[in-house]
Amino acid sequence: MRYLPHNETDRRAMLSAIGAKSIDDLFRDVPPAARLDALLDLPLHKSEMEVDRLFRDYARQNVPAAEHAFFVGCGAYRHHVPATVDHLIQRGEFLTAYTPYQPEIAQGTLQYLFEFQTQVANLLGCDVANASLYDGSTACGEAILMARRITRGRKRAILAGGLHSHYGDVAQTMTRFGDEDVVRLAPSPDDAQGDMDRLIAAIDDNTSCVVVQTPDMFGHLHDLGPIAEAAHAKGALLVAVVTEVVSLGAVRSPGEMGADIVVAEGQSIGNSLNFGGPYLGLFATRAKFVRQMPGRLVGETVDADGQRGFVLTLSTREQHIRREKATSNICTNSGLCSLAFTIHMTLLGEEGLRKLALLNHRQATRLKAALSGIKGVKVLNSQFFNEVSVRLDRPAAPVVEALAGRKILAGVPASRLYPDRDDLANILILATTETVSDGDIAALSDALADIMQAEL
Amino acid sequence: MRYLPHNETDRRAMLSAIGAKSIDDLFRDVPPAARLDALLDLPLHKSEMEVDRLFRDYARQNVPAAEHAFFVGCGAYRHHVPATVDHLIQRGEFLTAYTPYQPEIAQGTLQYLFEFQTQVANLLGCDVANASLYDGSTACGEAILMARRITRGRKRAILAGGLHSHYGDVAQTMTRFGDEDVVRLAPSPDDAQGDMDRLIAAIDDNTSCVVVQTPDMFGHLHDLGPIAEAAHAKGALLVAVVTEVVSLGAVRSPGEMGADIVVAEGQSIGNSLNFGGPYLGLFATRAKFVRQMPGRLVGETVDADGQRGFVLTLSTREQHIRREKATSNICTNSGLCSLAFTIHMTLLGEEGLRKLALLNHRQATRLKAALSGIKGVKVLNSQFFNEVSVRLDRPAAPVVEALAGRKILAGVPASRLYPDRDDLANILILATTETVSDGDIAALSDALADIMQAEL
Amino acid sequence: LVEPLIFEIGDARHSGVDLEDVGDFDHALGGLEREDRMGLPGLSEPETVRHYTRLSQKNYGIDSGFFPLGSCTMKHNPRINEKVARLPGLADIHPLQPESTVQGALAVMRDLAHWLTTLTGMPSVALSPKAGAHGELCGIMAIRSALEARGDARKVILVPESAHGTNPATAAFCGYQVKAIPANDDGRVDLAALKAALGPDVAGIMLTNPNTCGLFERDIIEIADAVHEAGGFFYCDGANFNAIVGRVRPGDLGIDAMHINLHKTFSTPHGGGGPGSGPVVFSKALAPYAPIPFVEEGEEGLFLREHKAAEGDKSFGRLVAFHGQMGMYVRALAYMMSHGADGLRQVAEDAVLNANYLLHELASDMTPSFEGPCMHEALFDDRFLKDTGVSTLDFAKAMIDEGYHPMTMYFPLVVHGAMLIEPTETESKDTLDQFIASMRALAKAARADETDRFTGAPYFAPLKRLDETRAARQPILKWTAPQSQEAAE
Amino acid sequence: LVEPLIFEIGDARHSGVDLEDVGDFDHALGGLEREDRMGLPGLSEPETVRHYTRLSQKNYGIDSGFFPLGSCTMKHNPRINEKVARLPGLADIHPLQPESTVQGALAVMRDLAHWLTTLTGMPSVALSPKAGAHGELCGIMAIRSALEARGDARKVILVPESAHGTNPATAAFCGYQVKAIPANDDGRVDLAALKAALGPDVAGIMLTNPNTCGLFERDIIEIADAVHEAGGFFYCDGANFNAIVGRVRPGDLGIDAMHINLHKTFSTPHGGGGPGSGPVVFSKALAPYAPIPFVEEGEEGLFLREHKAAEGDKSFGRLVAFHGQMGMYVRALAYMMSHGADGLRQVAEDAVLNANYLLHELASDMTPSFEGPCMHEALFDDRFLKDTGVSTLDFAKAMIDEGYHPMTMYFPLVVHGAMLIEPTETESKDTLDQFIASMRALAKAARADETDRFTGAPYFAPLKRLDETRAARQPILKWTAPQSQEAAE
Repeated sequence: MRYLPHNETDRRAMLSAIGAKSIDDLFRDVPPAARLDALLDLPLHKSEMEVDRLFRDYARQNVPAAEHAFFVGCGAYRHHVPATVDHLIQRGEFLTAYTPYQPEIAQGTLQYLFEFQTQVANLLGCDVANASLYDGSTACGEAILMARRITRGRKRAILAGGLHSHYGDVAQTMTRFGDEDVVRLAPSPDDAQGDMDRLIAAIDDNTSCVVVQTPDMFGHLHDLGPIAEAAHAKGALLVAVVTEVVSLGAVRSPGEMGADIVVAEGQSIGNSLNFGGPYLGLFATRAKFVRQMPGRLVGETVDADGQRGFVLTLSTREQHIRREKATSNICTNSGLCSLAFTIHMTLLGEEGLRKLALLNHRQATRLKAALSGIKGVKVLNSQFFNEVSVRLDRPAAPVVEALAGRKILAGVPASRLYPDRDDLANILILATTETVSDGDIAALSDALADIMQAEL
Repeated sequence: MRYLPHNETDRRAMLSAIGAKSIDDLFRDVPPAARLDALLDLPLHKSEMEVDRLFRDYARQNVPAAEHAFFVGCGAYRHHVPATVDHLIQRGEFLTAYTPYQPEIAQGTLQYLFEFQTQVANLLGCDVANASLYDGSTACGEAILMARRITRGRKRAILAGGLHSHYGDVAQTMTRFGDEDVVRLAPSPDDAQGDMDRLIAAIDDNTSCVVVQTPDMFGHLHDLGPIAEAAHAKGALLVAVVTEVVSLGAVRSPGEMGADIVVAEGQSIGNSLNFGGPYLGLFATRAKFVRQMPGRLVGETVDADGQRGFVLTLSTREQHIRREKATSNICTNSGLCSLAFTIHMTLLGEEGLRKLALLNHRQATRLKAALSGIKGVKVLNSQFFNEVSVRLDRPAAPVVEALAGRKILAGVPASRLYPDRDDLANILILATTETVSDGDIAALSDALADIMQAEL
Repeated sequence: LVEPLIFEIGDARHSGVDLEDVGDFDHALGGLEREDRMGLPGLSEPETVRHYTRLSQKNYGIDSGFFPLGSCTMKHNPRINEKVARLPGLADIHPLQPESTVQGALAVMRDLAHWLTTLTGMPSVALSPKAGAHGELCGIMAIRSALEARGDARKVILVPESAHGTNPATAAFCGYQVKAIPANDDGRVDLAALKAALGPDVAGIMLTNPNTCGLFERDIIEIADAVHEAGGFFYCDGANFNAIVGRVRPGDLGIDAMHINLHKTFSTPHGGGGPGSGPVVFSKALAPYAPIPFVEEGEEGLFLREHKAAEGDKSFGRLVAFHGQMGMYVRALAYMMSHGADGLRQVAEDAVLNANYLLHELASDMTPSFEGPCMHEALFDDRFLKDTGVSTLDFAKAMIDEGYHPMTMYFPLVVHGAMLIEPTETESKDTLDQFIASMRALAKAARADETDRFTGAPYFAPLKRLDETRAARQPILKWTAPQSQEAAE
Repeated sequence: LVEPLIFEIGDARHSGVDLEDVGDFDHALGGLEREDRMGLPGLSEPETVRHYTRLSQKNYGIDSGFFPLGSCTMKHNPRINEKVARLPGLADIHPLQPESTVQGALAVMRDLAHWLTTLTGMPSVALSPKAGAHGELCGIMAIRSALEARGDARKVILVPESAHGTNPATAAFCGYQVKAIPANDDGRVDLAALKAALGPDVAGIMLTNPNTCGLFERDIIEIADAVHEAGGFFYCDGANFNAIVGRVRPGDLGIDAMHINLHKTFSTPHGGGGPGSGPVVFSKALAPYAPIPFVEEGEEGLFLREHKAAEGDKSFGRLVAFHGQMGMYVRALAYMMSHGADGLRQVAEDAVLNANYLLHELASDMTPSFEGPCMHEALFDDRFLKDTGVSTLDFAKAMIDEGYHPMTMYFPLVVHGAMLIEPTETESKDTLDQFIASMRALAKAARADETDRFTGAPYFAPLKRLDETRAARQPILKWTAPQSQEAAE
């Protein structure tokens, strides 16, 4: 066993030192009825070579994004991550470290988290950010619960129709056993402004927060200013959700537009698609709300010699200190994913991020132009970042399958997310990033035009 | 430019500090006729994403070994290298270090080289080993030159017929402009013992050394004892060559059998195939010859506080001290490849290496058995390690091409190495390692039988 | 050497990436263009590599040395797992690609589920929870859902005093009152007190087993029976599954739900605080309430059940966007396959052997809190430091100077000045022997009044003790430019 | 912390690999089974990772900090190059696979050759030399072959005093006598002395340009003309090509052969001493004598010319088994493509700018050996340390305590107590400014008689100065078991 340093000689010597006859002696507290004598019915140990082979077999049964023209987004985005990022996060001192509870020998982790918090706060346009949560969807749920704590007595969170459907589902689950009431407005991809109007109309005196995603699940960009105003006028908070953080290189930040809590999925920067996880929850808010935040926070301080250093702080919010009175039960965060984010963001810098965002946006405008001329295809977005929705003259799911056969992964049919809503069956959501070439766009539009020519 | 930290502001500030008007000022010593004003006719800089894509395109035009049943050896062998090895050698402190001329901050490199030298000396059965040379073929050439220095006045090196043809070619090149005379015996894959007999018969009083490879290029294992005895009786040295070091886990070491200098290609342990390079030259000899060795040596010493440490030593043999009187002109060695070797060897340990070697040997015996029954195929080896040669009833090269079409890379036709020797045209050399499964062997023998049934 | 912050060495005009020129085009951002200065400095690639390399050098990981952090299971992280997790066919796939294009990924999830259910002897597993605490949430939600389904509005969850903080926090998150159960003198749940606490208002119990004192709950089957008899459910915190994997199946102990920290038992890297992954296994009674999604086998291959069926579906819903921590599934499954049924059993045995070896060898110089045998970790308290002027904290910081990461301190809360030492199965006897010698020497030094060695420790670390009070009182949570500099810009 | 040797912590009975059981089978080893104890200790995987991680922590690399090692061009090593070099399609291919299965690999070689010949303005390149010194061998062999082909048995190679040691060693290796050419007061070849040395017995000259004093040989075209006129060839040591890439083509200077260190100019990692790669570009006169193999374009795609044609082939033969350093070709080509024609020119400009900036800023506190401008490196001598009791070596070791790798010392030999500083283009102005401040402070300290700070340096390194004399006098070149232990076994 390559990971187990003992051989039988070692084991015998240790048992003998302990004074145990056999290893079974040490398991004597286990009730006899629960002791397994035989091996479980699972394969025996394998060499590294065999394990490698087995996983290459799994991998071969998937179609990696790089092999196709690739337009799948909808909450997870394929960007080019510099090789430097993955190299650095694999350094053993980062990879195999624990949560930095011993700051004297964890300044590496603590300092990058402090850099991360600053980057996130600045990017989202907020005063403070935490050291990450699991992902965007759970961060959104935590934001709703936090808004509930801040607006004591108010019990209703209103979710805009353009919020990613998984985020809405998660919010419902996370509030299910509390006294929070979650109202989900219906999605209306053909009427982005109507979505906002209905949201504003729904705010009442019992509203703790409204939750708005921008760009939303269908790619529409929203001006959060009017919503913030409306919410604040009624004493409610605005929770803004961003699932594509690269957009913030080009688009005004939610904080600047008046959001009180901003949550985001940070996967786009530094992290791979990974079939959905691990991802990176970003969470930022106003300074005055900091003691109501969930999750870990790193703060600056000094050591015994007066040297600057960093520590985990304000942990009286957290479960390991406050137990049932904690702001959240969260313990583990997304440490390594936040390191990847921080390194990639450091490589980009402000100028690089702006340019990257514009490249993404440019490709989306080209995609829109390419799709607009196709019969039976109507692009729904007038303002967008790197993702657009189209309404087809037929159900989208079979079209996506047909395009997959032509080496094009054409995006997400809305029916994948809302299987029960017939009004969305013809909607297809397509994303473009800097990894999508003009050739990819041409391939898609040609193939789609071809398919759409067929009779319904 | 992602690798260049300056922007134009920085450059202007620095030029101004220097007192130069423009960068051209700093190039004023270049004769005007040789100054390039325009860019050369080459592509402009590319993003990392584009570079990544271009190299994936190159890679796609090759057939990696993992995708085929793979029997190609003949001086380079495909083994499974644990992922740990490649992880560790990529640590920046190893990867981006220079030659350890400053021992106070290079103990990492120096200590692993000391471990490497010990492993190599023990593996090859010698007193001392150096800190690596470029590869097996140049190590062989250096050994011949060293034997010449030791046996002053003797001018003839005799190379056995089973020596890898590239090694023979390199030996001829390296001695071409000295007064050394290299005699290459003809290859005789059908008559391994005859090769040795002719070698022994050729030794005379002017012979500085005989060079024998085991297992030889055709897979034959040789007992070096009688050759050592014959060489020593005439005052000549025995240079042993090993191109598959894994064999030494199962086969008696050349040192033990009486070789005076042992050189080997170390690629098999820790290093990938890499289309032929970088590889790793191993070089070991008797203690009394150490001052005639080429290449770097690490020795143990103490520091100013009396702590054990390691330094480059005996450098009066080397070019940077002795200039034209050095034992070799070599400077760079294969540092990182030797680290990979050392780590892999440490993971294996003696027990692991023995087992690995036997697995290799077992698969070769199975290959021999599988091939032996095929009409028109004659296996030539009676004693071998992990490689055998067969004589077909037709030229081997087209058979290899035909098998490649069936996803089988069946080995090396001897004509690839000896295009002018018609007597070798039908010889095919096949290797098996632990990466060759029984299924691969069956696939090969079935396909070969199928092809051999066709009329000539 | 002090490493500055990126904000102090970079600026907005530098970048470490090259991108194609964007050129002019008509924006479609609806006038929402970002115009503020973001305060995101860039560094060239060489500067970035050096900055984060140097930061890493201020960290201690498993790769750096022995990391005996009780309750955290800091074991070796194999690199083959990192390698296979990065295969493009596993890392470069999107969670919403057509299922026909991700059959291999779904097979990984199916096979991981098979290993986990077989190892635990439980019929079902929900893979999606993102970490241990998230798994607890998943388990307690399933319990509450099951109770609600039978119209049973119980209000209380019992939690032993020795529990992880996540346990009461989770129960409270799900709307339960938390009632603490005391420990007995053996360091285990006081069975009588437990039974007395049970009643029609008790939804269930959250118990860690082996518990946080490193002991196996001898009465666990009786506990399970009592809870079930009272109409409640038994949630087990599986953080310590490493101690029993392959030797005890939680399913045989009467457990209804248990999360498994893939980063503890199955060696996915801790990464300085995550990402984790916390699948939850369920008994037959709770399985119908488990969250979506699930991988199922259909006629055209594997597919994902991503939505609740319209009618009669008892699942409590979705815990997270997409399908959970695929990257961690791959690593954990690679680890399981590497060990196999035989190796995983050996894991538990060696982990327990190592802990008992430490417990035995250190018993004369330190004060074990309970009688052995322990399971995978050894608990000591601060009685051996009595009257020395050295606290548990001081003792732990002095370990840093010996080249070790400190053990877990002041947890569990049930003993005074707790020191919880978990060696894991991946440490060699040599390492343990050196550690034993160091700890004995430290204990002797404490008793010999070498107080400075402790109260000033660590001496050989990048920083000395940090002022945590100051950090909390005047929180500085992000970098801001010094005034003078800002004014100048 | 002292890290023991693997021989002290491992033993033959431990292993860090798992292999399939071999079982019984009939050996065919002809009775040559190995029976001795090999003395190869094994470690488990976790122990191995920790051992080599800790060893690495005793090393200093470019990633650790500034590495101003003159003549060595220690620049940033991009990780994308490491990544693409490990693509299975490039790393997991065999040099003797059928050419039809390695068209992409041959294309890499073809494209690398195109970049190298275009950048140097030379018609041909031999890729196979394994390192710079090997490239020198290749070049001088081609020269000797060309001379022999015309029946001209010249015996002498001229080499300037300032040359790398490999130059005279190479010439001697090829059977030439070496004749040294002195430098003039400008730090360049003394043209008059050179012309005087030329004659019918001179096979050629080996000249480094920019030279090892960091200066461009102003008279280089005149030198080339004189050598050619005397019937000799001009070999250029291309170690310093980094200074002129994209701004000067060696082909325009009259050079006949030049090696290019891919690990210097094109950033393949130094790796603690290799592997390198040293392709050699040739003029039209020498091209026919270049070694095999070559990549050529045929009707069925690319192929390798691996053997000399039967008749009339002037190639001097094969320098190495297989086709050279493919792994390095990939990295170097990735580096070239990343920079492009524009970026590579910028490389030279920034390298020269950085060196001149250092030369200028340090001129007042240290003593530059020659008038500027310099090219890519700045040469100082020890005049500024006169009467301080501090030697060049002491000064260099004190730099370690400041967090820097020392500069190159005592080379080139043409100035006293040389200190050769090469910043490379990948260092930022910030880094240079900090370095300048450190060097000034050190120079001041030396003049202020703070001698201890130097003669005892380094104070903050894993070890203090090592006894090199002892190492050479009683060489211990491998580990042997202590007597007592061996007897006990």
